[in-house]
Amino acid sequence: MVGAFEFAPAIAALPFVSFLVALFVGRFMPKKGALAGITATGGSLLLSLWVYLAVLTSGDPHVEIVHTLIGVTDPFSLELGILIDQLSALMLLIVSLISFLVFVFSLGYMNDEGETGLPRYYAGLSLFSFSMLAFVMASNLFMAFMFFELVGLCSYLLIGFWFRADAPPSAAKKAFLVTRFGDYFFLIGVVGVLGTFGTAAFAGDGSFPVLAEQALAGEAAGINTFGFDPQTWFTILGLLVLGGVMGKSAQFPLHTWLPDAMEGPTPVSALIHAATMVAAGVYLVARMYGFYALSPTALAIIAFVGGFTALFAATMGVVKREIKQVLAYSTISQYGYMMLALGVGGYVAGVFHLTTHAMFKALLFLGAGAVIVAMHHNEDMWKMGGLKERLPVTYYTFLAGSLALAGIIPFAGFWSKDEVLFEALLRGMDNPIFLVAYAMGLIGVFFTGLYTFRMVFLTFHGEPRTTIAEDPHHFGWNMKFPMVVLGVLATVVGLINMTPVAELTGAHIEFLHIWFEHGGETLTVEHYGALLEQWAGYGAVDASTALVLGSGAVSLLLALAGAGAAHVLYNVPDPDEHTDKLGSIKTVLFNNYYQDEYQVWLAEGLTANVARGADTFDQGIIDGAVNGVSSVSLFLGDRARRLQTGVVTNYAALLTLGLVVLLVAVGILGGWFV
Amino acid sequence: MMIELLLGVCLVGGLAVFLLPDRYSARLSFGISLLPILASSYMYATFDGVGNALLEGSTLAFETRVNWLSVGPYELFYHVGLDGVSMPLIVLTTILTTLAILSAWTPIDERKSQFYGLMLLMEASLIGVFAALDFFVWFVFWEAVLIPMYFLIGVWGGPRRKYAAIKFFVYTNVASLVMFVGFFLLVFGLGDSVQSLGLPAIAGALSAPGAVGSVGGLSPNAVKTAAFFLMFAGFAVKVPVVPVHTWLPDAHVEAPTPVSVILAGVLLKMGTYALLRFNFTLLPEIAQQYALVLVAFAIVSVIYGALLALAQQDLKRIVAYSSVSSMGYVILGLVAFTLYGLGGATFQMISHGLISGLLFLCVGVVYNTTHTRMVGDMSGLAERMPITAGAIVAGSFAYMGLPLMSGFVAEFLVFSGSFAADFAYAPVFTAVAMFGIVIVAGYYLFAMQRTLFGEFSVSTDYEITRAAVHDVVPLVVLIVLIIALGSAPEIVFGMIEDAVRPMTELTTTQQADAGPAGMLGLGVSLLGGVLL
Amino acid sequence: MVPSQYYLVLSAAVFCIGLFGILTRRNALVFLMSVELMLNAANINLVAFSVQNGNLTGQVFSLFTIATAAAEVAVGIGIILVLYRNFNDVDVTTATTMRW
Amino acid sequence: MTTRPRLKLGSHLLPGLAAVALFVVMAAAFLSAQFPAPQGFGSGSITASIGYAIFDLSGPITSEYFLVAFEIMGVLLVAALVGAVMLAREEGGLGPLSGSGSRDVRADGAIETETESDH
Repeated sequence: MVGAFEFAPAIAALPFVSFLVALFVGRFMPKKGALAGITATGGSLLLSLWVYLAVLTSGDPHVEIVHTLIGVTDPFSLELGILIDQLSALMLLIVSLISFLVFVFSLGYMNDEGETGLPRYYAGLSLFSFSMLAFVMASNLFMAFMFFELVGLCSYLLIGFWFRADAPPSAAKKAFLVTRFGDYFFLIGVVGVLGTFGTAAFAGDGSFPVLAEQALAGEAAGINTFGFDPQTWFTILGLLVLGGVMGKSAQFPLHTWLPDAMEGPTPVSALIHAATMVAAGVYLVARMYGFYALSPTALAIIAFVGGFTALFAATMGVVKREIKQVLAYSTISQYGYMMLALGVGGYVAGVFHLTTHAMFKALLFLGAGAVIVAMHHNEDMWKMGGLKERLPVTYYTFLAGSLALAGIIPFAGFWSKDEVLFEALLRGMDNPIFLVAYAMGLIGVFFTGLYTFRMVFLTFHGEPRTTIAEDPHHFGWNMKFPMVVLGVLATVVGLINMTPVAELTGAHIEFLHIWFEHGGETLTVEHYGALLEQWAGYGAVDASTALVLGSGAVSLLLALAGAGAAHVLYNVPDPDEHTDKLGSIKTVLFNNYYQDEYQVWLAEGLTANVARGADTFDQGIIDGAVNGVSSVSLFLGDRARRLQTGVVTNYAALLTLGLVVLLVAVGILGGWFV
Repeated sequence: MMIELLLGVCLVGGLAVFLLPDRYSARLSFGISLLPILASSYMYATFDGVGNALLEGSTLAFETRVNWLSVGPYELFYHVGLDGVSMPLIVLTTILTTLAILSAWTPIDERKSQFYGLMLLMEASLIGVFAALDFFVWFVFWEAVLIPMYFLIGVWGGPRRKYAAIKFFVYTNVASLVMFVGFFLLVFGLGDSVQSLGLPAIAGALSAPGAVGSVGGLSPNAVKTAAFFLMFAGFAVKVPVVPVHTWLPDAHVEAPTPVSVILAGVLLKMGTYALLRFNFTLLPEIAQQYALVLVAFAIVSVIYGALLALAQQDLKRIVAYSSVSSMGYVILGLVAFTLYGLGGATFQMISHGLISGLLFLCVGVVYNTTHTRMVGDMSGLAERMPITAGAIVAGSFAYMGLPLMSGFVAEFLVFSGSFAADFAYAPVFTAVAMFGIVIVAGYYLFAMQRTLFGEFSVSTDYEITRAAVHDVVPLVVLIVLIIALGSAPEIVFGMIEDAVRPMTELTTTQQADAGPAGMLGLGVSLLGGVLL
Repeated sequence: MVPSQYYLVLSAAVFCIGLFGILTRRNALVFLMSVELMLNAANINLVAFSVQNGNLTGQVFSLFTIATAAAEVAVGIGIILVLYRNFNDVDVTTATTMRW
Repeated sequence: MTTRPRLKLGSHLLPGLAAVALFVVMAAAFLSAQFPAPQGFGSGSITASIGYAIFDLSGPITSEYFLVAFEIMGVLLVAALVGAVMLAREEGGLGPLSGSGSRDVRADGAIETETESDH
């Protein structure tokens, strides 16, 4: 199946073409560029499927250099290439599927609502898909960084799509700036990796994870660790790259941009949260997992930050009023779980959760978008209620997504979250840090159940609380179709990796595990396991069946408890704002633990003041010195010109005096007067 | 003969435009300025130079060397020729001049023929600076640039044009003097071993060990150090390096848009080009010895310049100060003395020329329509001026180093180069300098948010119309070039690499091993210092 | 023969007398006369060194100097006339229009 | 106070001291200098030789020739004569020499310098 790989670059190229088409001729097209985007992403989806099948049959990774940016070989060259292996093939499928559905949904959300500037919207969306697909296919860290940044640009353009209002441009700026701050560390990391290894390739014998491993084993020569112990240096590099990951994947403390990013159109939010920008961070960790596996410190930090973020964001999600805000915090929280999984060595669990999350979160956002359209762009859940009867398709698909998000068996989220927590528990049995991370993740499950069903009940159950909710706006197939597709997927996608069932029955139905056991030698999950065991001290832990089941049962119970609490509190005809009873805690939660405040202070208060101080210094002291030199010379010149009286006699006298002085001086020096 | 042709077309064309009446000058000068583009593109396509112009083993493209006259013991040659560093700069000059002339059609409405004549004259001088290889010829062109620039700022500038023009002229002229003294200190130090002021000859003489003797009681090493720093000080003004940068914002703000484009796009590159040619090619060992001092200048320029840009309200001042910041990267790359450092610095010269040119043109278009440049005086321009707003967004992101645009490649190369440089704590210093990219993002994002987005309003009473075609064409051309260079940097980097690689062999590699603990401590304290 | 020093001292004396006139007087005509004295001091030097070195050029030159002095006086008087016409005076201190 | 003629050694004589000082210095220098004995011209009429030299003829004493200088001198004298006449002519029409014109120039210059010293 060589054919599939030959077309692999087209997976990314098709959306790029549609970007150009939408940008330049979109305004002359019937759907303002939507059709080009749908065609392109549909094509990408088909090609991704083909490539996926090709990987399935051949099993070997496909590496190819597509374009050389800098062809110098010494010290290193900069290339754009593609790497198709199990991980990227899976991710391509997810990204192109979600992109395609988002394009279709946009027909309803944007075109039917009569928005202006649609060519710009579709161009941005196409560029977004292009950047993410290229990022997923990236064969080296340098290329990954490039498209990571482009993803950031697209998010800026799309979050700020409604630029005439004040909030969206501000949110777009914040998103770009905060992720840029993370990318600063990522860039140092990329430069450092290239400087250290002379290559940034992800796969192959000369790739940097392999070289790093050899360096640790003392086998590789010519690796410049800048005077550090290799292990320390690799940890530093890993953490630097992690800076970018934390920015894009909205991990604490760089998560603040994400809730604000809800100012963008809802389909964009779906794309950002499910498949593109936020996913990029976690995907990057998975992509260079062979490198992180070498550094226990970096892994511990990843796990701890992930666990903390999972809990931290979940608590904030409980008190939000807007439906999209709740989903935003749930995204932060869910990516925390993925980080937790990757940090504790659960590579498959992390990717599994990434996959399931992509489905149900895209679904939830599209559902929320449908609700928002129905509510005439009112997002406040307290203004909704009772939409269940009026929007049945939306309700049932949204419910499927919510069950998946909350982690209720047998929906997708249960399987993946259970596996994440199980891996964390396994690791936590040797190391208290991971145990704390696990505990935080576990408590997060309760809050997830609570906020998810609070959202469902407030939106769909009870009595309509406003007149708009009594008679919502209706929408067409183009919004229902993507929701139905994703609803089905969110229900069943968890079946690809039912580890507890496999454990119980002994049947080999852990398809995702099997999938990742194939492929390039240094990219398989076994290889990662070996690395973890050798370098990070993650020994194999004997997991009894009871533990597997117990872990699953605990998380399911907690999720049900959360959902139950929501049921008791909010599934009534006329719910109260129970969170008001929390008093000052609610204020803290509602204000996101004042994270925004200090970051805005850092960005605006502090930096702007420093900048103003620098400006005053520059104008006053540095330029003042320059102008001082100028005024001193002007002053001296002004004084000196007064010698020039215009009276010839004075000139002559000065001349004479000058001559006398000169003669005396020369005479004394030359010994004339002896 | 191609270089003479270029110079001749610009000079004769400039003179003709100068003398002809105003009503022909705009179109005529545009037409004339297309000829150098054609010529330089042809030269670019047929470029056959090898190696660095000043160093042994190089073959120059389009070389002319004629004995001109002798002064004292020195033979002066008319010697011009191109290598991989100067060729792209000449192409940049020709392209930017044409675009600047095109962008002058709207704002310049008096003394047109003089304006366009001076623009062409300046183009000739700039080409001469980049092509000359004999100090004397080079110096004549170097100084000749100031004259048209002085008049262009002083006659067609804004309200404080006299102040700005005089400041510019005096500042850069004093700097030339300092540099001149430094250069001749070096030449006198060489004594009898050079008989000409040709730069290759001097470089050849300097490469011999112990070539420099003592001058006026200074030891040979002191002569070299003094010469290096005098020249550095002289060129630093042109670059400009903090703390001798203050002429730049004033000159930029007062200069008319087309002149700002040339000023930022090409004139600043004279400084870095001269640093590369003189300081870093002639005296590499001094550059290495004092690398930390130079890096400190670079970092201060990057961070301090960016902070200053953050505090500005005038769009032109923002771009002007961010030029200070960007040129700091060039210094950083030069000091690194690695292939990517030097090559990246040269690439950054080209890239910054295009990007800052683009942004100045954008600000000019905004100013032509709204008659204000203050951030607080306008908002929501994207609604009425979509193409210009798009160009501003593109330019700003290019400045922030967005991938697939030339700024990213340039900055990435500079960072990779200096990260692996030989001087102590190179990674830490690089990381600190890289923080500039965050601040750059900050001020451009703030400026864009306030001017382009939000509700449309402009505090002046002019009617806002779409920009004319001849205002938009230069923007599009520059964006295309920026993206082309960003996605296929090989089209110039191959040439640059060939010319700077010999320079990396000038240095004696001495890996200054810094203790990891010290490195971390320094990094944390530096970053902390920068952040606070 | 008379030693050259004496000629030089004579010439210095004549020159300084002329200079003294220029420095202390304000009448433009007196100026002109003083300038003549100074020129002639130079002539004395030329002739003295001509004899000292046995070279005729100095003497020829002094002739030329005298001729030039004549030209200078002609122009000088013209200038004084203009001066008088413009300022109604031949006092050099009144004509200060050309200062800075 | 008796009335008697007073020597007007006012301050206007003060600059004259410079001339006196110059004389003192020069005299001191000349008198301390040593010259060899003057060579003189030996035989032959000096005056005649000068006449020959001026017209590029060889006279009793050899010398350089000065015909060109002589001719130029003639031109100079004519020019000076014409110039003197021009200057001395009543209402010569030479605008720039009129008083008011020069004052304008001065006034402009003063304004120019004022603005420059503003910064």
